[in-house]
Amino acid sequence: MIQPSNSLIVAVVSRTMIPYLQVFALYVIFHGHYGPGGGFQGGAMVAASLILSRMALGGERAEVQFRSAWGSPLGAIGALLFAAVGLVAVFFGGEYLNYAYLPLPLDDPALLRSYGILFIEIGVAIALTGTLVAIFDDLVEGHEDYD
Amino acid sequence: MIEQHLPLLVPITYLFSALVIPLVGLAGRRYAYPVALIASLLATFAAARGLSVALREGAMRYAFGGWAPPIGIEFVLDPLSSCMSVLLTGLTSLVLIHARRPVESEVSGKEIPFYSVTMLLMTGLTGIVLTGDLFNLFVFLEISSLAGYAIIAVGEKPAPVAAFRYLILGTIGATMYLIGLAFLYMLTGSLNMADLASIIPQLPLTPPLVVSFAMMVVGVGLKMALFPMHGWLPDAYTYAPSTSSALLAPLGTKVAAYVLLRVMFFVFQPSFGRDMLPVGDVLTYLAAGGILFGSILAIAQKELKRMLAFSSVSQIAYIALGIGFGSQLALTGAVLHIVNHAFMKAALFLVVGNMRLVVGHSRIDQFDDSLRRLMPWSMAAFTIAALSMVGIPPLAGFFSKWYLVLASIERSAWGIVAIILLTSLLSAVYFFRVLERVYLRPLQAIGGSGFESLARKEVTMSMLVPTLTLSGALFILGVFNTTIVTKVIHAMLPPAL
Amino acid sequence: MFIQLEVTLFILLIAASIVALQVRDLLAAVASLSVFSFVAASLVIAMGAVDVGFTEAVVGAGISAVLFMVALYHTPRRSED
Amino acid sequence: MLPLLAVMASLAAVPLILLSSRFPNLRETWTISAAVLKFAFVCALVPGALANKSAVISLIDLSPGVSLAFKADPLGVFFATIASGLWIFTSFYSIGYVRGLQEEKQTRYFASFAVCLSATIGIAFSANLLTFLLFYEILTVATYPLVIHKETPIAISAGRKYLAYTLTAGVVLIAATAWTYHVAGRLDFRPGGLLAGSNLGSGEARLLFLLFLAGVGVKAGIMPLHSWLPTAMAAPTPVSALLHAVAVVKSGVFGVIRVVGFVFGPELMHRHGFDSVVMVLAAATIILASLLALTQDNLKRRLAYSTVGHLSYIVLGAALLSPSGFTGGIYHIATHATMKITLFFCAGAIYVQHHKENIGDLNGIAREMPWTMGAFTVGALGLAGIPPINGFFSKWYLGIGALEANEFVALLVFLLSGLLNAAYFFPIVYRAYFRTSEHNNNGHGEASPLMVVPLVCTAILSVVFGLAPNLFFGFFDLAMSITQSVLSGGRI
Amino acid sequence: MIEFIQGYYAYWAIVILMLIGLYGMLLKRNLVKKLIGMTVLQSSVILLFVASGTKWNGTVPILDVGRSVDDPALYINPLPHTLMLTAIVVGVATLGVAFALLISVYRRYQTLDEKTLLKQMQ
Repeated sequence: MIQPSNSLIVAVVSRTMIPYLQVFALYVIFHGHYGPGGGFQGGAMVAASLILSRMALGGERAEVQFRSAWGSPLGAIGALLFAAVGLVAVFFGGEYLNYAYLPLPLDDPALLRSYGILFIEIGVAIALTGTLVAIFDDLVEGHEDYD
Repeated sequence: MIEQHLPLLVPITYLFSALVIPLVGLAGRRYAYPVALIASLLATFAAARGLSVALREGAMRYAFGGWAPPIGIEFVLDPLSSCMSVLLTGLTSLVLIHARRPVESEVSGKEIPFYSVTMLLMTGLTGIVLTGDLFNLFVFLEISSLAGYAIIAVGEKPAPVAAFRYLILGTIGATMYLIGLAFLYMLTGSLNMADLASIIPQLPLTPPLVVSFAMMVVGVGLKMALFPMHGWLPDAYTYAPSTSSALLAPLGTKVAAYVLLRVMFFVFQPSFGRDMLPVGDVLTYLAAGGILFGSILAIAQKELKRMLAFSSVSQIAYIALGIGFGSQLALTGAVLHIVNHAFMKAALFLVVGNMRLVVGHSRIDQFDDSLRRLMPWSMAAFTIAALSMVGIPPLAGFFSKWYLVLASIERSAWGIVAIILLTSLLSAVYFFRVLERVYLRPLQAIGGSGFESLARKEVTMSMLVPTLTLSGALFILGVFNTTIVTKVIHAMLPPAL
Repeated sequence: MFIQLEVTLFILLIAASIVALQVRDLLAAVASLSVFSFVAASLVIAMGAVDVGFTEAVVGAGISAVLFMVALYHTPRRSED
Repeated sequence: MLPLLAVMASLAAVPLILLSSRFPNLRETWTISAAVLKFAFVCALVPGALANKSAVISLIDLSPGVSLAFKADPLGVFFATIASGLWIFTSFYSIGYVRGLQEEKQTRYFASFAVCLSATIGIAFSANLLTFLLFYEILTVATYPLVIHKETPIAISAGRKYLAYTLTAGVVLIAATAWTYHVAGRLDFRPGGLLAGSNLGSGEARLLFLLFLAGVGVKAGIMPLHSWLPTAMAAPTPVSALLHAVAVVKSGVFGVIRVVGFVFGPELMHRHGFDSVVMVLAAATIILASLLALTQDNLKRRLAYSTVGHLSYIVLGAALLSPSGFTGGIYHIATHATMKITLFFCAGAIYVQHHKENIGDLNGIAREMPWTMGAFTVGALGLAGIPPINGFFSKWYLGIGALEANEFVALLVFLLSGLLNAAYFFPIVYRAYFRTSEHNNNGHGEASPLMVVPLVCTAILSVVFGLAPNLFFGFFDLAMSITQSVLSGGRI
Repeated sequence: MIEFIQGYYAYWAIVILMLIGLYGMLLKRNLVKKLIGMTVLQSSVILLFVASGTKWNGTVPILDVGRSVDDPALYINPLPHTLMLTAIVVGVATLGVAFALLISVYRRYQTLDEKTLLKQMQ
């Protein structure tokens, strides 16, 4: 487990930054289907904020927000969400990932596609956050049981 | 309703199981294996259905998300891809039936990620085979490669180093392919294989087109360990866990060979690599070198898995040889050899897995006739597969060589004929060296226990049945090769040869 | 876009990559690689691919750099070549 | 259907043999019944072959246009009858031999034996080159366990040598077959040559013929490709007897006849002068092998070199391409088989009972083993070409054939080698009957009846076929009709 | 000649970057340096794709109510961009796997020098 940083500046700056980072990341995720950004970038930013909190605040306090053990299951769940949304379209008569067939109470196929993508983006974001944090934790742990 | 989604079913089954395994793994480590096995069996079933449909009704297309092909991504289930997917899924099922005990003993504690990544590997491999889009193919290629690095790395002590070197070379290969793709996209504005096949013949032979073709061939050649770009293969296959090598050796490089076939004959027109550029000839020379090199080095190896790895280098070169010639006979031989060699190598690597479980090593110089006493059935399977590799009829290995020899004679390439036949003899040398030790070298008695006191310690049925099935299948593949060739392989060859 | 800007960026890019590969202190190399990623991201944006630039910035200068740092955390910082 | 049944009979016995490995009597029952059954199937084909009606059965395709096909043509029936008939004797003899020596791994022994016989019959009945090649390779592999049966270092190195020679020959034959397919577009054997009428250049034809000759010549023991044969005498004696006097080497000469008569055909042979090439090789082999046989002290090795020489009789006869020569060559397959198997049986019986392998130790052995040595004498006389025994008969025809073809050198070779045969066999007979052993023979006497009866039977057969060549199976008529079809097929 | 270089300067720079990347991957002995080379190579491919799709008077492919949506000449082709997003994902995944391997190599051999590693593997 990572020890908290000794530097006051690092601690204060990162503690201030992390919430803003995460809010902005959420904006990037939800804005993604009609502007630059999206699940991947947003997820990466969420992961970056979590990793920053691990590095600056130390493992113990970072675990409060995001447990190490959640990493890989979340990665799987996010990807599963992505794949499942695609499959739902199949069950409602469309091709795989054809969001126009999603069972949402909307009439316009274009809108349907738009909101369908939102689900996908959320899935991607969750998957990316989980996976990246898991990779980070894994790499860090890899050190510690060796030293 | 299912019929319509057939092209999708195989990769998606693997993908879902890859994602579900970590989740059910939370409930207990023991649930990972059944999920993987069931998924693989389902995928096999879907692939078999797909093959029958594709042979009956011709190519079947599936556009993702409802976007029409030149823009959207499509999956194509034509005879070639469906046959490959049957091969991939079928062999995976057999290897997975075999896998439970070896995985428990060799990668204990990491079963959940191992099975999950294996499923991801299969997602990638089946995706490569089924996709009709060159960029999508790149993505699947990388998915399968990444999964491959991971399941190699959990092996013996040097495994991570081998995997790392594989990663570096594999990434270079993939990047080469991507660069080639960039040029092709610049010239044509399309990435869809069928679309490209109609555009490329109208293009003038400009340097970018040549560069793109060459880059793609080189990149794929790296992935398929085509001599002299095979450097990563021996270490990777040697140090990987048995199950990983049993999956990667028969399937990984074969899929790369499939990509080569696709790119050279279905995306570019067959005459492109033959008449306009000497790529076919170069491929033939490289293959001839690889056939010899692999066999000669295989003779020098002291470790059975390493020997098999070098033999793979040589066998892959056979496939490249067929692709390089590019005639109907040669391609028949190449495709048949993809199938045959997959079965042979899978059988051989499974036997190595059995050996490692029972006697704990696979060093050739320590083999003695206690092996035939301890594990007679595994050794019988090994013998059959080895004879098939040597090319004894009616085993499968003979017939793919037969077509390749016919193709070389057709081209009056006598040197190649000589090399193919010489390599048969070389492979006889390295396989009989092993067989002789296993069957004839007296037990190096420890404590004077002697041969007769050895109790049979054959592996369990779950490991034995796949091993024997694979080696038994070599008879069937051999005897019924004409049926396979005329019914399946002829249907899958490019129409404009 | 201004051609001068692009040329400058390309020169910077090449310089950063060479520095990243040639410096023996790996931490400095990773820092240089971050610079490389940022410059590449700006170039990509300059060529009109906003999405790609954004992603490249997040991934190249963010995630990759973090991964490199973590890897260097306890592996030796000096490289022999 | 019959040809297939004949091939399958012994193959079907293999799993039964393997399953009943714990019960030797049951296991041997399977062997014997398979042998008898197989012989019955083959015999049932004889009338058809005599009437020149070939039973044909075509199974699945091995390669597009080339099927796994069996055809019981006269030549095939001829060879199959001999091989399967002698298998019965060998089976009984083997049982006596391996039990007499308390050999280990008897199950493997009998199983491999059965596979070998299947392959041999398969070779005999194969209707095309690819089927032939298939069984030829199976025979190679199935013989290997028999050669290394003793698992001594000598046996193992003999096995290596055997494999090195025969596998090389196999791949050469693959090349030749593939090339033939490329040239002719088909592979089925036909009297007069399947290549007849193809536009093969002279240089290409030469290379192709050389490939074929090397491919089949190894098993046929044509010098300089013979050297595996004496080495392979490390195998148990019944193996040497059946495989190295009947099945394996005869498959080789059978292959030579197929190549000469059914692939190339007389016309091509003449046109490109292949016949003289083969004749020179065969003649040299006959003389050299006989001379080498003189220098051997080990009885089995002497027999082996004698085999090498006699195989070349057949090859030479086929290469003469004259009516009597071809007939004599084919008939020599049968006569040499009965005589040589007798001799090998005798050598084995002596080894089992007295553990003597060298000729120098055989002084006075006839007093101990009168039946065995009697049979040995019959075989030796026959091989030297003394009249009432069948060896004379085939040699007579070979000689006439040489005259018909105006090859006086060949006639000379036959005569000279007859003398040499006498020179290397009669000292054995002389020692056995007229010298006394310096050690007092300790009264081991004859070997078990399981061994003596078969060897006496084969000796009697040798005499019977010498007196009445057409008895039972019409061997001579078969040989004649084969010759006729080949030679006339060439002219059409 | 000058014009040729000027017209294609982006491609020349990209080719140089590719060569630098390849040099790093193949000739550097330190495994971290190899990965740095890999990053450079991947970035250069991304630049190649993006550069191939760009045009001088086009604008970023984002829906803008003020401009006509129907005229594709106004927009830069977004397809290469989406492809490159995927390629970046693939690249970062490769990097992740590579670091996992790197750590495990170091844990087993205490060195990251390729030459030493190969020697120790024997």
